[in-house]
Amino acid sequence: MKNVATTKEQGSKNSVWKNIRSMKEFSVLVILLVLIVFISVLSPAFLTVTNLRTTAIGFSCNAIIAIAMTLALVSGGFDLSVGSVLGLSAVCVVVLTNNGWSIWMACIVGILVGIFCGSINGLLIGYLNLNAFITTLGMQQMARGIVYVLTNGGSIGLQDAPGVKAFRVIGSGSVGKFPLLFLVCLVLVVIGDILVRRSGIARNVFFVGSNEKTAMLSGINTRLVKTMVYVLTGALSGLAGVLTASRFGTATSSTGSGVEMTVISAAVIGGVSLTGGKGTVAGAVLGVVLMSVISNILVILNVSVHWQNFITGAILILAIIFDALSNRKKN
Amino acid sequence: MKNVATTKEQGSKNSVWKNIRSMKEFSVLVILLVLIVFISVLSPAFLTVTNLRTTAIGFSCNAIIAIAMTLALVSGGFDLSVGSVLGLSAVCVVVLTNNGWSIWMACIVGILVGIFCGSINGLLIGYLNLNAFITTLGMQQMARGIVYVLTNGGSIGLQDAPGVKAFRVIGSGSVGKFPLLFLVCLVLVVIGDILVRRSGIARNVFFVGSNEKTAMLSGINTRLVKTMVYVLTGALSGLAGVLTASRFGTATSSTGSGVEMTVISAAVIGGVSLTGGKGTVAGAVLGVVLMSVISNILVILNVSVHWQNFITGAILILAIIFDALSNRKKN
Amino acid sequence: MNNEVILRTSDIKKHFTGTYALKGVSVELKKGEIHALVGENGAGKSTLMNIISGVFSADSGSIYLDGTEVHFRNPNDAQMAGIGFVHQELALCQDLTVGNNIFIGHLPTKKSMVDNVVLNNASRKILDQFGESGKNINPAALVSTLSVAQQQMVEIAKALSSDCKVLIFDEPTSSLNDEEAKGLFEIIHRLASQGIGIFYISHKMEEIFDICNTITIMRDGQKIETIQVKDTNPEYVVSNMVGKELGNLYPEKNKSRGEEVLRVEGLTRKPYFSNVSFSTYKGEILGLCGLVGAGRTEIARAICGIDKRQSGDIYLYGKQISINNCKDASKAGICYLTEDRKKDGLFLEMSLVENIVAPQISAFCKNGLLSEKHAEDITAKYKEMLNVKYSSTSQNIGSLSGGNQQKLMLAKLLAMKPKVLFLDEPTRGIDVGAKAEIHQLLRKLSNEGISIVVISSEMPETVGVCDRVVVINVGKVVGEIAGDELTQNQIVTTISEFSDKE
Amino acid sequence: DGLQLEAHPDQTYYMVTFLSGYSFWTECWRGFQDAAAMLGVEAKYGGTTEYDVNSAVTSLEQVIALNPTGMAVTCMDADAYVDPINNAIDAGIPIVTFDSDSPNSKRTTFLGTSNYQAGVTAADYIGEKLGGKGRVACLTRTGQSNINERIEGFTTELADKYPDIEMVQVVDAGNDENEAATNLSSLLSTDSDIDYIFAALQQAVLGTETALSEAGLTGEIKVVGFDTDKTTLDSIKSGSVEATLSQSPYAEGFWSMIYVYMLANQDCIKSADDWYAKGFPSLPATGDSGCAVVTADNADMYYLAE
Ligand SMILES: Nc1ncnc2c1ncn2[C@@H]1O[C@H](COP(=O)(O)OP(=O)(O)OP(=O)(O)O)[C@@H](O)[C@H]1O
Ligand SMILES: Nc1ncnc2c1ncn2[C@@H]1O[C@H](COP(=O)(O)OP(=O)(O)OP(=O)(O)O)[C@@H](O)[C@H]1O
Ligand SMILES: [Mg+2]
Ligand SMILES: [Mg+2]
Repeated sequence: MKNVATTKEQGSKNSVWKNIRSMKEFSVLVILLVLIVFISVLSPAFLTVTNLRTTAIGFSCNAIIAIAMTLALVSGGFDLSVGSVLGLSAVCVVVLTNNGWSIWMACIVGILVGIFCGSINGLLIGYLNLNAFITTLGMQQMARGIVYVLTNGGSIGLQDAPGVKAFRVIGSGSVGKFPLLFLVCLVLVVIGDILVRRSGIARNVFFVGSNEKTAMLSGINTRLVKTMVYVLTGALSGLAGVLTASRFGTATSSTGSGVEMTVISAAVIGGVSLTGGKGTVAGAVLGVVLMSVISNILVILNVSVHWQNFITGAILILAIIFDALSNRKKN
Repeated sequence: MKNVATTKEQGSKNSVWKNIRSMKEFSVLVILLVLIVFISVLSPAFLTVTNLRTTAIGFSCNAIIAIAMTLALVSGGFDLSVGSVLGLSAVCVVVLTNNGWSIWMACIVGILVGIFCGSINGLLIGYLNLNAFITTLGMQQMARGIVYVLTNGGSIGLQDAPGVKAFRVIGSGSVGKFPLLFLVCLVLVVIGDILVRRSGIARNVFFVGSNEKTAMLSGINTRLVKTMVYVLTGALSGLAGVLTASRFGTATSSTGSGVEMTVISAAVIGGVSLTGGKGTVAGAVLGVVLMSVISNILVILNVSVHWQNFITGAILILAIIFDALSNRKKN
Repeated sequence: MNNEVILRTSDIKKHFTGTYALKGVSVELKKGEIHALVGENGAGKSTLMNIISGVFSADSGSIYLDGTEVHFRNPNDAQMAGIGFVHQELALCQDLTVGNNIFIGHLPTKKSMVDNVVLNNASRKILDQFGESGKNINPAALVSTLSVAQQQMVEIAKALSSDCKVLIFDEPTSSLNDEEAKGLFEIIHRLASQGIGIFYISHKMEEIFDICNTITIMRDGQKIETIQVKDTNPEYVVSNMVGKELGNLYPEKNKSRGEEVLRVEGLTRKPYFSNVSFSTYKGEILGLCGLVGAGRTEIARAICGIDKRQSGDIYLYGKQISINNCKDASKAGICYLTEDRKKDGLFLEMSLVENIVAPQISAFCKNGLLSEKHAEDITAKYKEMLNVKYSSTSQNIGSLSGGNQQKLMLAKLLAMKPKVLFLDEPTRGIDVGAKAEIHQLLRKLSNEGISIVVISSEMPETVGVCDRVVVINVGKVVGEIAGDELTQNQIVTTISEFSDKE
Repeated sequence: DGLQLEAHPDQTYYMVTFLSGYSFWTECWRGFQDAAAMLGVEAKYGGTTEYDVNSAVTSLEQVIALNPTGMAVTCMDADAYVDPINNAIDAGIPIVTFDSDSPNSKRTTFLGTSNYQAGVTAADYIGEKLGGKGRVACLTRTGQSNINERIEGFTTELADKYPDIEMVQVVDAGNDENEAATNLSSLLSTDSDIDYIFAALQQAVLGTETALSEAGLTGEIKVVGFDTDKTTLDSIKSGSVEATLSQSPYAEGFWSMIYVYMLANQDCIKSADDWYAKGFPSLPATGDSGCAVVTADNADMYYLAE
């Protein structure tokens, strides 16, 4: 106790720095900053408005999904279906609009489709206690299957209709120099981060992920909590699908494929625990940003496409080695 | 205690049946048998020698990898790099042979490459305590990257050289009606199953997966155990790569991609726990067989390719629902 | 205390596969009563409480709360009805802070955001009731950084954080030292005086006779009788609970000792302890004693290679040995019985046999394959020796009663045929009868040449079992007491003398 | 006097693809590089190895942000590429599309053959070989739209022009040759009375050959593949594959470079003053690189020069 008191008495400057250092997001932030400095020195192309804009647009949908994925991971599960559900939602928006639905109704349906897929995942995982890996993998295949059926394996463009122009502004418009899509993502991430850090409901997810039995014995409705987590991943994937449709004005059979792996690994890099109970939205989103800055750097440095996978993989591993070493020092 | 005595006195027939029913593999076996009966009734094409032969050849490499994946999952981790390592090993065999190495030396190098990749995974996960998901994902990307570099994105055929004919017999020859590849797989699976069930060394993997701290306090070298698990997945992936090269006589940039997901989900369907501590090789391999029978059925029934994903996903989910319900009844 | 009954169970029955845990139990709890439940390990005490609090559902029988029959479908229902439960096994959410754990299920919120200030202040208030050791717990600290004793206090604080009519304590003091326990007793008395009915499960007779009004004795899933404390004495209770007269609780001490077995010199691991030196001898049981947080656990763990030490030499039979990890230690024959069986003592989801063979799997292997017969034989042998109660060797160890788990953990170590045994809280959660048996066993092992080091928070046990104790305070050896001088008083004096000098 | 080309070492041209890393692009890239060397400018290759519109468009836009002199782009999705291409052109970066087009964008020229047309060519080849009567199957990769278009062209042409040819089944080629071989084997064990198999992507050719050889049907069932990967050409020469389709990747790359160079250095073309700004037609809007059928007769010529 004495030690604690002494530390508190030390200058507040010091303690702010300590606070930052002790943050789970610290090491990914360091890596990110180092990479940014590195690439800015090597090439003036990185710190240009266009480059930052496109990079930001590129990671926005992933970041939105990362908010919900954080909770899924914190609850001790994960959701492999986010990419396909995103695709399915985008396809629904396009197909319905082309069939004469109002574009805004179609958007709502897109999000509802996400919620529907998420609910099935959630009920199976929460109430039937099924394995999250297989359940969401199954949902991934099913959602992707419906996308194939609807698109016939190809792609469908959004036909012009009243409201379509306005709708497309969401995905491709700007406010000043800021892409609208990025602003939407930013708002959601900030709200998500605060809610996950502070809200009572989100705290229950932490309890469930940390020790499900205890949470149950303490009167938390663990099944409902688990179900709601997947409803949320579904809902945000649905939203991301709507935004994707708005950005590209088309839905393809592959829209969203691979998103789940990008988001999960980004979240883990950002300090979210795969075994549950630990993590922040900020960390997961920083992970998403880190991954997209890495691919940006590969493009800017014109690294041979054949080497890109190798380098991405190596950086992934280096990132967690650094994280492990910096944590070890802290303890 | 009296109760126990009474049960033992009951007819042995009954107890054999009980034993089978209590097996972890029971429900996947039931599903498999139901599917086989179903398809045999619908189409005479299923129970033909050619169909069984080709299906068996098709799952052999996956089954070999499933042996090691079982241990990786039991240890509480998993290995996402198996598919790329398989590909890398196949490419190495072909490239080295084309560059004048003896085909058999090339095979040994292929397996060594697998062991090398596995050792890196193992050391990082076992000794640096890195997250298995990210580490093996990183290795997946790195190995695939090297495959791209070596194949230039295309494929490389095995040129004729002394021994190549003999080598190709392994992957394409038969003993009686049995494909050699399948026999190799069968022998490995049987040995693997017995060793994982009964050997002392494998038991340590179960201890580590069940409670790593307790295992450490019990004097088990948990780091070594974890490392060796990944060395084994690497080695068997390497072997699978050699067998693939032998079967196709060519290595392509996509050889082995997607294998990790197939094998992991097969293992989980076969009762291997994703949180560690539980599982059998027989279960995992039955899972692999189940998955390949499903795709076989889809082709035999001429299901539209656009519906195949949907149906596979639905069957995955139904399989674990059935598993959950049958386990619930047992308890 | 008035005579109003708050909770009544009637003919509760419960069976698990292979065993009947409860064969029809009826008990009554009155307002303001502190009602002890005693019985051997596996008698069904926890099961009964789990049924009352909605964790399990009974096969038959009924529960009446305030005179009306209740059906709890889950723990939440019971909590809503005002039943609080401090579980026997520590079960906290390790990744969250103390405050969050205390208020789990009913976090204070402001506009649906968790109010950390209120949370921490309220937690502070509850923890402060435990006296000095409670004050040392920071509500904002992660539970994973707490010691076992501190976690137990948090576990209790959890139950105190909500208003209840009935509070159940299932062995709440198994990890607490006397001072902390005293804090708890004050709390319990205060709660009782507010009219709350309390069920209190413990294997420590002194405690029960100190604080309880009523005792219900259980054996083999049945209630033997309920009596008032003022009408009975510990001997009577113990003999009724065991079903036979119990002899001496502690065995004869050894007058002479043999050669030196283990010697540690200058062992240091800052900030936990520094420059610790002592020896153990054949045929002697050594005690390490001190207040909570004295660093005894840490010393034992460092010797057994679990934690890295900064300096210090270890000699076995006069020869220096190098111990860098658990494997080195267990190879040399130095074994450690952990104080936290759930976290690092057992493989809860594995069978009894597997738990027993874990530390020395190769000894049970023939040609690299596990010989199941051999393993089962050994398990059966220790079942006999330690009188473990279970229904089948393939049962998950997690489904055994707490005391039986503790016995099996000991069996696991004994199967390793150790030379030196460090036993950290060896009889935690073990019933009186079995405790006496274990004490006898320790003496027998010691006579057979195993040198034994006991770390126990129960002063009477330390004094009763050990031939000699090394007194530790704030990570330093401050004295050694042996022979007739070994009394509780002398230990306390040694500790306080040292503290005064500081 | 004739036109004199000056070297512009400061000019950088990008070729950008999706699913980069496949051998088809390697051949395009050869052509692109050769033309760049001839013109004395620098050539770079960019793109992503993933098959996802978002990653593809993001990496395309990131290349655009580098402000290259000109770009040759192959479009993963026609509609999704409209905005990025238009934005680049508005920012003064000339773009030609190759192999896969985005016709609604402001791109000046498209060089290539539609995948649909390639499917039609395959159908015509097989249809003629079979004399309009027989049974065929094909392999696709679900979810990859360029391959889906080939299958569409193939099946439509067969149905229209060769009504007596039965389309037995479309089989998924999966992720790698093992899955392709397994799935095709499943078909062969139900129905091996097939005359031709059209493996509509390079990655399925190997699996097809192996499945046939394992079923002992090599030569009995003929194979038409796609792309001129070295191993496919080898197989044509050894007889296990009868023919393959070439979309002339080298030509696509080469002429893309030439076209985009012309757009970036507009005064090379003297058709009209300021022709580009005024919209005077000086470059063809499309250039058909053709789709050739490669057989044992002409396979030698398709090997990439070392
Ligand atoms: N979940 C379970 N599955 C199977 N058997 C169980 C389970 N829980 C308890 N039992 C059995 O029920 C009996 C009573 O156990 P219980 O935990 O109530 O004992 P207890 O009186 O609390 O003992 P202790 O003093 O050791 O804690 C024991 O034989 C135990 O093995
Ligand atoms: N995991 C941990 N993290 C931080 N501090 C710890 C941890 N475990 C123990 N401590 C602290 O280290 C000191 C020594 O604890 P230790 O458990 O060795 O005490 P002990 O003498 O064994 O007491 P007990 O009677 O509780 O077993 C105490 O101050 C304790 O709070
Ligand atoms: Mg109990
Ligand atoms: Mg201790």
